[in-house]
Amino acid sequence: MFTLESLLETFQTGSGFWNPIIWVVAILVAFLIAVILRGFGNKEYKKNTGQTQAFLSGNPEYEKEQMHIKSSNIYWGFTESLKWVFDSLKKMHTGNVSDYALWFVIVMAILFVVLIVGENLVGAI
Amino acid sequence: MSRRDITAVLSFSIVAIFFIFGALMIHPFGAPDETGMDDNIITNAQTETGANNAVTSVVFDYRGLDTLGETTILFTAVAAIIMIFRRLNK
Amino acid sequence: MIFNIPFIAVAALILIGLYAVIFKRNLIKMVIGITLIESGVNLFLITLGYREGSIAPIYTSSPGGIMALPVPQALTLTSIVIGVAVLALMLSLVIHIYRHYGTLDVRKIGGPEE
Amino acid sequence: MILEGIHIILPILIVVAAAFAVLMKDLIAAAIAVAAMSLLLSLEFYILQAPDVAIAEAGVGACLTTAILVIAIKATKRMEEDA
Amino acid sequence: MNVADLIALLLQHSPALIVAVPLLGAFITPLISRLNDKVRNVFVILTLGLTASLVFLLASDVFTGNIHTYIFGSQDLALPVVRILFEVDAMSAFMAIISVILSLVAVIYSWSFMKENTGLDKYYTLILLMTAGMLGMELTGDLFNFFVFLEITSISSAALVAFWTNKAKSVEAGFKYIVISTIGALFILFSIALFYGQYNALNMAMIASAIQYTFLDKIALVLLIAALAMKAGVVPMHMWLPDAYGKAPSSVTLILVGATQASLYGVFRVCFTIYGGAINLTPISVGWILVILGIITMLLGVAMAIIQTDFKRLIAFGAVAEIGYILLGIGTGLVVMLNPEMTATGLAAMKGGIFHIMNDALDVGLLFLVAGAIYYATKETSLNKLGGLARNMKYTTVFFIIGLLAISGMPPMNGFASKLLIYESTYQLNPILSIIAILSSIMLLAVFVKVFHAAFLGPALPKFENVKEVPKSMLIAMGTIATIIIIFGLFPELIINNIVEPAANALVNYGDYIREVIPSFAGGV
Amino acid sequence: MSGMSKIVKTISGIAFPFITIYGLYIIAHGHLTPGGGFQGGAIVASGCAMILVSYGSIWTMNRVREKNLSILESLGAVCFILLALLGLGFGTVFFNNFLVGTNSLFGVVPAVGSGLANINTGGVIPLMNFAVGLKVIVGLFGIVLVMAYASRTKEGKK
Repeated sequence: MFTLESLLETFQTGSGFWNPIIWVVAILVAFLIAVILRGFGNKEYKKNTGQTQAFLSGNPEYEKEQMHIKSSNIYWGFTESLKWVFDSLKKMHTGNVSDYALWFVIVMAILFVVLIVGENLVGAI
Repeated sequence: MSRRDITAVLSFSIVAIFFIFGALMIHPFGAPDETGMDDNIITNAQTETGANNAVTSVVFDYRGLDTLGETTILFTAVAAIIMIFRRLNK
Repeated sequence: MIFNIPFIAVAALILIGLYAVIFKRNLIKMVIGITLIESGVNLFLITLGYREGSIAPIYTSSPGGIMALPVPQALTLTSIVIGVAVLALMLSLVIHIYRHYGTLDVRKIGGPEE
Repeated sequence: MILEGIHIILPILIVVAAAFAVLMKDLIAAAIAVAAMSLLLSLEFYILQAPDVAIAEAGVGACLTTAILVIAIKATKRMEEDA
Repeated sequence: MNVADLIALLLQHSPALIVAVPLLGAFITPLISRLNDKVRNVFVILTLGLTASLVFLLASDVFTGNIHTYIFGSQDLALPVVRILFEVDAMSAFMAIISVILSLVAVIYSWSFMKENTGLDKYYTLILLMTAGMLGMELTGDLFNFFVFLEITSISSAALVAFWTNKAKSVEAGFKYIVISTIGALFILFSIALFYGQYNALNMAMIASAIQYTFLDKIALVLLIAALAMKAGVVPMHMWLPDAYGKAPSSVTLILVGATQASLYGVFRVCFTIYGGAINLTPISVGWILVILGIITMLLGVAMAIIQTDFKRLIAFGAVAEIGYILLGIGTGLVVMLNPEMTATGLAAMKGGIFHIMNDALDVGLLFLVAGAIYYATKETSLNKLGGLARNMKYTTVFFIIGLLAISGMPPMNGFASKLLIYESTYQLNPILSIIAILSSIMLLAVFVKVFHAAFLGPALPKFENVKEVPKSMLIAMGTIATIIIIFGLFPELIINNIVEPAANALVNYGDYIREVIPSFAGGV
Repeated sequence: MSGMSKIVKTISGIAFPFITIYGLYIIAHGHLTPGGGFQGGAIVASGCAMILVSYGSIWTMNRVREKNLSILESLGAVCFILLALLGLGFGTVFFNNFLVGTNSLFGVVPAVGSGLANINTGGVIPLMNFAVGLKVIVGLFGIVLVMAYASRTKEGKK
C-alpha cells in the first residue's frame, strides 16, 4: 500500500498527468535564476543612505496611514464597472432571517416544479 | 404588495399545493401499507427485552442510540443556555 | 373514509408554521411558527403509526388484538424533547437580541453587512 | 362512528388553535394558544393510541413550552408591533 | 489477550466507540473543569486524540474495501432491520477523518485563543458534543439517527456561534443559524416520515432497496436536497453562512466547516445511495441540478467575496465558492454515472469532488485560523484598517501564503490536484462548465491576493507597532494544517489512490452498501 | 420574577409532593404502563417549574444553584452511557440489554402475550429509565430556572 515508489509516482488524470515534484524542481530552478539576477544588482545597494528612502518626484513623503492602499481601493475599476451586478448581489443579502427562510421555500418550489411537473412534461413528450 | 411578497406568495402556494396533494396521495388514514418492522417488534418485544410496554422497549432497547442522542440534545441545550447567560467578565 | 383529514391537518400545520416564519416580523412569532411546524411533523409521525381499530402497543392490561405501530411513537418522543431544547435555545437568543437591539422586529435587527 | 367524528373534529380544532397562535397580536395570548394546541394535540395522540406520547406532549408541550415562552415574553415585549 | 486480539476487538467496536468516547468526554468535562483549567484542556485534547486514533484505526480497515456494520444492542442482523445500525464505508470514513482532524486542531488552537474568556467549560463541552454529532452523522446507517445527530450538531454549533454574547452581531448570527438549521432539520424529519409511511423502514439500505420513486418519494427527494443543501450553504440558501462563519470565534468556525461538510455528505448519501436505484427512472437527472447549483454557488461566492471588507466574512464567501466546486465535481459524476461511455470521466470527476472536500476543509480552515490569529494580535477584522502585518507576524504570513495558494488552486498545492481533476472531467461533459470553474478560480486568487496585500503588505502602520506573533498553541495548530496541505500537494497520487478512490467507488457502487445489509438485493452498478 | 401571594405558595407547596410522586411512579413503571423516563421527568420538571413560578426565581436559585444542577445532569448522562457501555463489557455490543433472562435484578422475561404487570422485568430498561428520568428532570428544570433567573430584570437597550 505504502512504498517509497508510490510517493514519486506520476498522477494520471485521465487525459494528462501532474507531477508536483517536477514542478517544485522547476520552481527551484527559476528561484535560483532570480537569486543570481538579484546578486548582480545587490552589490550597489547600500543601507542607511538615500537609496532606501521613498522618492516621490521630489515631493515630501506622505504619512504611513495615507500611503497604505486600503482593501476597498483594490480592484476599484473592476467593481465600479460591474456596479449593477454587485449592487443587485448586495441587495440579495438583506440580513433578514425571514428572507433566508423564503429563499429555502423558493428553492423548494423550483425543485418541485422541475422534478415533478417538468418530469411529467418530459415523460409526456 | 412588494416584489418580495409576490414571490413569497407564489412560491409558498406552489409548496402548499404539493403538500396538500401529498397528503391526499398517501395511504388512507388508519391503514398503513407495510408494517413488517413494527409487527416484528410487537411480536418479539416481550421475549427480547422483557418489557410489556413495546414503546419503551423501542425507546431504550431497539433504538437506544436515538435515546442517547436525545439526552445528549437536552444536555447540549442546558449547556448552551448556561453558556449564553454566563457572566462575561471574570 | 374520512378523506385523510388528519394528513391534511398535518400539511395545514406545517404551512401555517412556514407562513409565520416567512411573513411575521416578530421574532417570538417566528419561534412559535417553528414550534407549529414541529407539532405538525409529530402529528404526522403518530398518524402514520395508527391502525384502524387498534390498541396501544402495551401488553399490560390489554385485551389483545391488533396494536398501533410502536416505532413512530418512540420517534415522536425523541422529536418532542428535541423540540423543547431547540425552543429554549432560540428564546434565550431572542432575549439577548432584545437586550442588544431593544426591538423584536426582524427588519430592524441586523440589516445588510457593511 | 363517534370515533370517526372525533378524528375529524380534533384535527380541525388543532389547526384553528394554530391559526390563532399565529394571528394573535398579544404574544401572551399566542403562547396560550400554543398551549391549547399542545393540549388538543396530546388528546389527539391519546385517541390515536399513543398514550406515551400523549403524556410527554402534555407535560412538555402544554406546560414547559408555555412556561419558557412566557418567561421570554416577559423578558422582552408583550405586544407585537404593527407593520 | 495479546495486542492483536485487542486491536481486533477495538476495530470491531470502533464505530460505537467513535461516538461514545466524545460523548462520555462531554458528559465528564463539566465535572473535571471544577478541578483546574489546564487539566480540563488536556482532558479534552486526550479525548479527541483517542477518538482520532479510533477513527484512523477504523479507516485503515475500511479503505481496503470492507464495509463495517455495527448493530446496536444485538449481535446478529435480523431482517427486517429493527435496530439502529452504523454502516461505515470508505466515504463515511473519509468524512470522519476530516471532522476529527478539524476538531483536534480547533481544540489545540483554542488553548491560547480562548484563554481570556469565561464559560470555557461549557465551550469545551459543546465542542466535544459537536464533534460527536458530526461523527454520528457520517457513520450512521439509519435515517432517523442521522436527524438526531444533525440536531446535536446544529444546536451546539449555534450556541458556539453566539459565544461572544456581548457582541450583538454574534448573537444575531447564532439566532439565524439555529432558525435556519431547525427549519431544515424539521423538513428532513418530515421526509424521513414520508419514507417510513411508505416502506416501514428507517434504515438507509432498506429504504434504498425498496424505493420505487413514487410521488411521495419525489417530494421527499426535494425536501432532503433543499434542506441539506441549505445546511451545507449552497447558493441561494447560503446567507446564514457568512454571518455564522464571520461572527463565530475562529476555532469554532473551523469546526463549522466540518459541520457544513457533514451536511454535504448527507446530500451525496441521499442522491447516490438512497435514490441510487431510482436515478435511472428519472428523465431529468438530479445530477444536473447539483451541477447547476454548483455553478451558481461558485460564481456568487466569488463575486461576493470581491466586495467584502471584513476578513472573516470574505473567507466565508470563499468557502461558499469552494462548496460549488465540490458540487460541480460530484454532480458531474452523478450525471454520467449511468452512461457507460463516460464512466472514466465520471470517476475522475467524483475523485476530484471528493478530494476537494478534504482540500476545502484544510484550506478554508487554515485561512480562518490565520484570520483568528490576526484578530487575536490586533483585535481588528476590518481589512480597511489592517496593514503591514507581515513585519511583525512572520509565521502567520507564511501560513497565509500557503492557504492563499492552496485555496486558489495554484500548483503545487493540494487545491490544484483536485481542481485539475474537476476541470478535465467537466470539460468532457460540457466545456462551458470547466471554463466557468477556471474563471472563478482565477477570481478567487485575485480576491485573496487583495487580502494579502491589504493585511500583510504595505508600510508599517504606527498603530500596529506593538503587535507580536501569536502564542505557540495557535502556531502549532496552523502549522499542522499547513503541513498536511503541503504533503497532500506534493504527493496527490498517494492520497488519491489510497483514500479518495475508495471513497468515490463507495459512492458509485451503492449496491455494495445495500447488499451489506440486505444480501438479496440485486441492483447496483 | 418575584414570588406570588401566600395562597399560591401554600397551594403549590401542597401540590408539589403529589406531582413529584406521580412523576416518579411514571418513571418507575415505564416498562409496564404508558410512561418512562422522559414523560415522568417532564412531569416532575413541570412541578418544579410551578414552585419556581410561585416562589420566584431568586428564592429558587438561592436553594438550588445551577452548578449543582449541572453536576446532577452530568451524572445522569454518565449513568446512561455507562449502562450502554456495560452492554459492551458484560454482553457483546454497545446498548446490549445484558440483564434480560438472568432472573436477577429486573431480569425476568414475561410470557409471550401476557398482560401480567411484573415490575421485575425489562432488563436494563428500568435502570435506563431512572438515569434518563434524573437527566430530564434536572435538564428541563435547569433550562427554565436559568432562563427565568437570567431574565428576572427587564433590561432595555444597552
